[in-house]
Amino acid sequence: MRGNPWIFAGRLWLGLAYAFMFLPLVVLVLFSFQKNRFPGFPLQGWTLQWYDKLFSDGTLLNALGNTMIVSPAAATIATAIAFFAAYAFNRFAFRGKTAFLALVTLPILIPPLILGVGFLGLLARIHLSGTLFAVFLTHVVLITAPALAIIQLRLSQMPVSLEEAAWDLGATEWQTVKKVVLPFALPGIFGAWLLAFTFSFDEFIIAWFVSGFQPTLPVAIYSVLVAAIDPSLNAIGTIVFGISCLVLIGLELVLLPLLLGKSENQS
Amino acid sequence: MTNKPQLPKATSSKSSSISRRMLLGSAAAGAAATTFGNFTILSRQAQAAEPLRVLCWPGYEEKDVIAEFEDLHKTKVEFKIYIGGEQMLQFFAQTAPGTFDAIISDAEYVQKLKANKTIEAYKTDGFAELANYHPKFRDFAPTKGETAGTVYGIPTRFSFYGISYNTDEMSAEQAGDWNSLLDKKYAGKIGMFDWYLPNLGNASLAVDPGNQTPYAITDDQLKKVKEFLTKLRPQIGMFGSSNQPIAQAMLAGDIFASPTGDLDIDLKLAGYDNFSSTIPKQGGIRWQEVACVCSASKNKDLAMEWVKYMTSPKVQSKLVYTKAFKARGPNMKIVDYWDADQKKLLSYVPDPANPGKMLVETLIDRSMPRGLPANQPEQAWIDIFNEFKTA
Amino acid sequence: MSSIDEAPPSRRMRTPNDSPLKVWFLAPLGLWLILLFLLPLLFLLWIGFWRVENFQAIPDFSLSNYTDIFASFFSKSRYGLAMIQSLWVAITTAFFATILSYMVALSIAFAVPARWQRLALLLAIAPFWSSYVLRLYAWQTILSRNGVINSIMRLVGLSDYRIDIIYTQIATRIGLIHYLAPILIVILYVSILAIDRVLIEAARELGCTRWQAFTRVVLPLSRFGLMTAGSFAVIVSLGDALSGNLLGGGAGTSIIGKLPTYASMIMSDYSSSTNLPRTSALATILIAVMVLALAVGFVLADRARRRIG
Amino acid sequence: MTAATADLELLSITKNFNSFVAVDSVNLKVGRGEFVAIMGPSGCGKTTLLRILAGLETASSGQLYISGKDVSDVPVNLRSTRLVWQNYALFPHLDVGGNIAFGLTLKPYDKAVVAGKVKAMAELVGLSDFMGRKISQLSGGQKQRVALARALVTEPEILLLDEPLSALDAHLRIRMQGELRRIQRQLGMAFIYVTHNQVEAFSMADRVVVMNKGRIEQIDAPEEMYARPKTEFVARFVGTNNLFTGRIQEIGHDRVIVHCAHGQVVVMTDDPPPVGASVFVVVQADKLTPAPIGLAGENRLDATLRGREYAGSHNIYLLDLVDGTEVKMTMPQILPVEINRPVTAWFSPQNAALIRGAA
Repeated sequence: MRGNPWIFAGRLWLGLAYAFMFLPLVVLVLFSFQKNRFPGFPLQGWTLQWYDKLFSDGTLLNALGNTMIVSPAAATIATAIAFFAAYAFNRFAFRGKTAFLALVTLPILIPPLILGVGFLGLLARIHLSGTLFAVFLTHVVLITAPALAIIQLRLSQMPVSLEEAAWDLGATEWQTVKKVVLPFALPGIFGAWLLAFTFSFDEFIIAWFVSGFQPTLPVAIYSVLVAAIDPSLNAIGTIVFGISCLVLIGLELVLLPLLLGKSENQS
Repeated sequence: MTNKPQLPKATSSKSSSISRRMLLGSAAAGAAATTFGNFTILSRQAQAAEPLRVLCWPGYEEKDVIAEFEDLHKTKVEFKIYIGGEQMLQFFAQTAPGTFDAIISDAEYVQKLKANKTIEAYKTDGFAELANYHPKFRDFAPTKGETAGTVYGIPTRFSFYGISYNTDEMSAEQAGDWNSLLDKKYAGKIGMFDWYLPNLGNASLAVDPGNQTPYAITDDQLKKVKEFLTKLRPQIGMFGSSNQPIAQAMLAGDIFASPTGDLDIDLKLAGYDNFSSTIPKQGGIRWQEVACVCSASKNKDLAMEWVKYMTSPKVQSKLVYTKAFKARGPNMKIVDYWDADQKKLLSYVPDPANPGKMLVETLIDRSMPRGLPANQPEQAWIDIFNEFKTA
Repeated sequence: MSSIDEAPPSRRMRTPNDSPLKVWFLAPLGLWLILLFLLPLLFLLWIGFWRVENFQAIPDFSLSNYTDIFASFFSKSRYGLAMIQSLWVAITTAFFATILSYMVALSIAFAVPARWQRLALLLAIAPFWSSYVLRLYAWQTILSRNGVINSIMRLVGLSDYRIDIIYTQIATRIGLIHYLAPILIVILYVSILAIDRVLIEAARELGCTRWQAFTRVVLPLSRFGLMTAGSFAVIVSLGDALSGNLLGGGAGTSIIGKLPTYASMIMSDYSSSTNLPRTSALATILIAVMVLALAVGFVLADRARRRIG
Repeated sequence: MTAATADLELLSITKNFNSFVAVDSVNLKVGRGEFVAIMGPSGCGKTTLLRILAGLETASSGQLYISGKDVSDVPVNLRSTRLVWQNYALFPHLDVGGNIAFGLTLKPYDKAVVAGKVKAMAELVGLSDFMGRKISQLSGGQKQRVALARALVTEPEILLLDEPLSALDAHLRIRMQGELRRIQRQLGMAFIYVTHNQVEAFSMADRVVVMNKGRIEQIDAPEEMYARPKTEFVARFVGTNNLFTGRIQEIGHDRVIVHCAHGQVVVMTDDPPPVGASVFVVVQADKLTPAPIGLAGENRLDATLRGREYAGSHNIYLLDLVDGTEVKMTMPQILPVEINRPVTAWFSPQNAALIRGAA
């Protein structure tokens, strides 16, 4: 294999691709530590002032607090819904299954701006718009599809006989779900939760429309972003990316083995 | 629905003294602890002390601006930020009546709010600070109430859609004339704010200098506006959906000028001195925000107090200098709260060309308030803008 | 060994387990989707038939929004031109994004030692977890006239050369590709991973060159993944307005001309006028085009899958 | 066997999957403590039948009795049968002890009772030293024991085994065969054992059931099945049999003469079909020998040697008869004949069996 030009070309391409993927992030992080008020060259020296500014003003931190309420809650409910649905999709055959699955995927395909207006209109009619609860409700819709996909992937790796064995040994259906299916799906559930959490954590257009007096973090970022030119945004971007990196470590440990089918489950 | 406003408040007030790490930790822990609290108490009625709720453009919610009011009235003011009049109308239309107590609206949107009966007129007597307002902001042209002495909204903040330009690429003299934008030199080097209203207003003035009512024009005049825009099209390098991308483009040298107003303020503040702004001699459009009181508010007295608060020169001096926006205040006494640099930056300094007047007064005189198309349907103007964009 | 017909897909079996769970477990998802997705969506579609009077949307059943839009589709408002621009940008973006991501996926699968592949994939998808808007701002900084790339070129003495792509649809595509790549890489990598390595070895054994092994085995077998990734990319690109606004400068230049994309038109129309019904009708047209694109993608993907057998 | 002593009784059990008939009116009685092996090729319905017994499938029609009670509609988790899977189906998130105890923990048993039962069962199957092990750390044979223990500890009335040894290597398989038999005897429990491996079935079972296309072809003790297959299918499926098609030509005192394509064959039988009936003559390969020199009489097979396979303890010779019929002959010795040379084989009339043909 050594010296094979294709391998060399592949690695070269991969290097270029990484450079492309990380270039904006490098710029983001770089200018969060630069004195320049506008990201641009030449560089004007290092500073922590934007971080200081970020943390001296409670607004973004409050927003982070709101996000830390909405996103875990939405991720938890979405994962729970997704688990039950994934179980049913995996086990039962029924008419309209494909249509149902397509329906689940649709929310991620509809442009969020359009969806945001629709959500606002409907939630208003049930007097729910403008609350964190509204953000929670709509985020669950958006993040259930990825969660479902991950859990389905995990459940598809479960031998059918595992459940049958539990029934055969006298377990009721519910006992089987609790004692066999759930433990088996746990890595998938964990991965799905992380993915759902990060989606909700990042989402802003829908949240912009339906959130009220308690903006989530991306909404707060956006309201500063559109109006002003403030490198604190780079600072918060860096922090958000840092948090995401932690999540990614979680992914590395849980989600990827699952996606790549290298799980340790029995044959 | 903040049932526990104490938590974020406590966090933010202490924030300067405690470490970042601690802060993050406590915010996260607090958030976790209040998760259920926040979700179970959903209805507004369940809360004891009603805070004041305001729907506004960014800036009004900043602590410097509102803290004094909150302390004075021992209350909490909650803000829902919108960007663009349409969002404001949607947010208003799509929430239960009584959700908002007060609104900061663009002056011309007062018509739309009136049509929806969402705001009500109030008396101007008792607003002592109005005496210090620039005369142009005392006539309340777009916001006048039906009976004498009443208004639907009092101006709080304004600024201009003049030309911001790079002084290395454009002279002050050129920036003083709309027609310079048609110079071949600037082909592809003009940035434009992606909204038909200010741009068609400016074009209306460009073809009909000094028109006091640039939005009430005949179909023939509108045709000329369209022709002017057609000529302008090859000059446009980009459309910006907000100030930020336009300022960034100016700084990066992607564009040399933009009829977006006073981007130079932020650029100068950032240490880039090769930017300036002016209003061309033909005239330019001015935007202004006004404070309105909602008809369904259960907290009207406090809302009135807030409107009064917003007319104070001290508050306006901070409002026009927020992180979100740099703008100007209608209360001319705001200069008392500024140092020389700030005065210069916001052009509250004597105008050499107009003895006895401040530069900002000259600009106010030369500018016309943004309005809605008076003689044609909105869509006709939007179509012209869309046609211009897609030309 | 029991054959297929002897051990039928046991999901079809009638056991005590058949029943109630199916309904109970699908109910939360179904209810949630109906109440909080279909209802708002239908509501939005319905608003498209309302009319506006004195700045207020009045419930009605009028086709006037649609007739208005289509009457001026290529003349006054020129939504048609914007739609053509959108389709052109979306299809080319999807094409390049898919090809480039496919090359990355291939490189990870074949040029990286097995135990480093996970890390390689992780690195490739990491940027997905940072804010899209902030990334676009960073790209603006990078691509600008005095931006990162041009500054660096000046530094190394290449000041005669300058990239001037900001506010063109090329910049729009860069922003979109950066957004799409992580997702596409995962889809394509998984589909490459599903190819049995033995097939490739067999092809090599039979005298194929590496290139032939790729074109005759790997490529045909990843066709389904490519179609899925491609149609996903088309739809996301059609619906996105942010990259076109921030990097494309609102009405970026492309071969077709200096035209905004349709999504960008909707966004600016929405914020320009007090006419939600019209916005809703415009959005409905976009959704219809997307559904059409999805259907085409589905047919192509299905054909690809059938060819794989 | 009478119904009273039967542990299990199947009355015309039928299972359709849409238009496909997987199990076709099967009747079967299994006695207390009996070891029954169900055998058949892939797709014969044996696993479906087993799943019907377990309750994992519901029969389309027919009745199923366990200890005299109709359990046709009893759901799987309430049946007193336990199934042992081919792939073991052990719970990967539980250790060995947890797997064995699983069935018991579903019921409100006292913990000490559960622990005691699990311990005793682990001893019975020889797993006492592995109780804390993870499933992924076990060998195939150990997994098999866990699966067995997990089923047995719940004290079922009948144990159902679905090709339980097929994933094991040959050596282990034989050891486990013996052990299964020992455990079955010790517990006196009925085992129903599905396999496609004939050696396994014949060496372990009290009775063997051969199934084909959803129907039972023959139920018999292994020796009977071997020596006297009752249908063409069984004859072909069991052992290395040679089959000759023919018609009864003549009926003698204790023998008949069958006219086959390659010539006449004499078969000893007590129960001859009428003259002219279509029959199969079955001769096991190891009952064929090279014809003694000078043998003039019956059951001579003139053939050509086509090939030889060396199978360790014996040699398999492939012969073609004059009419093209292929015949197998096994014997320990080497046949001193070259390939494609003529050879003559012979079998004794006592070593041939008759099966009635189609019509």
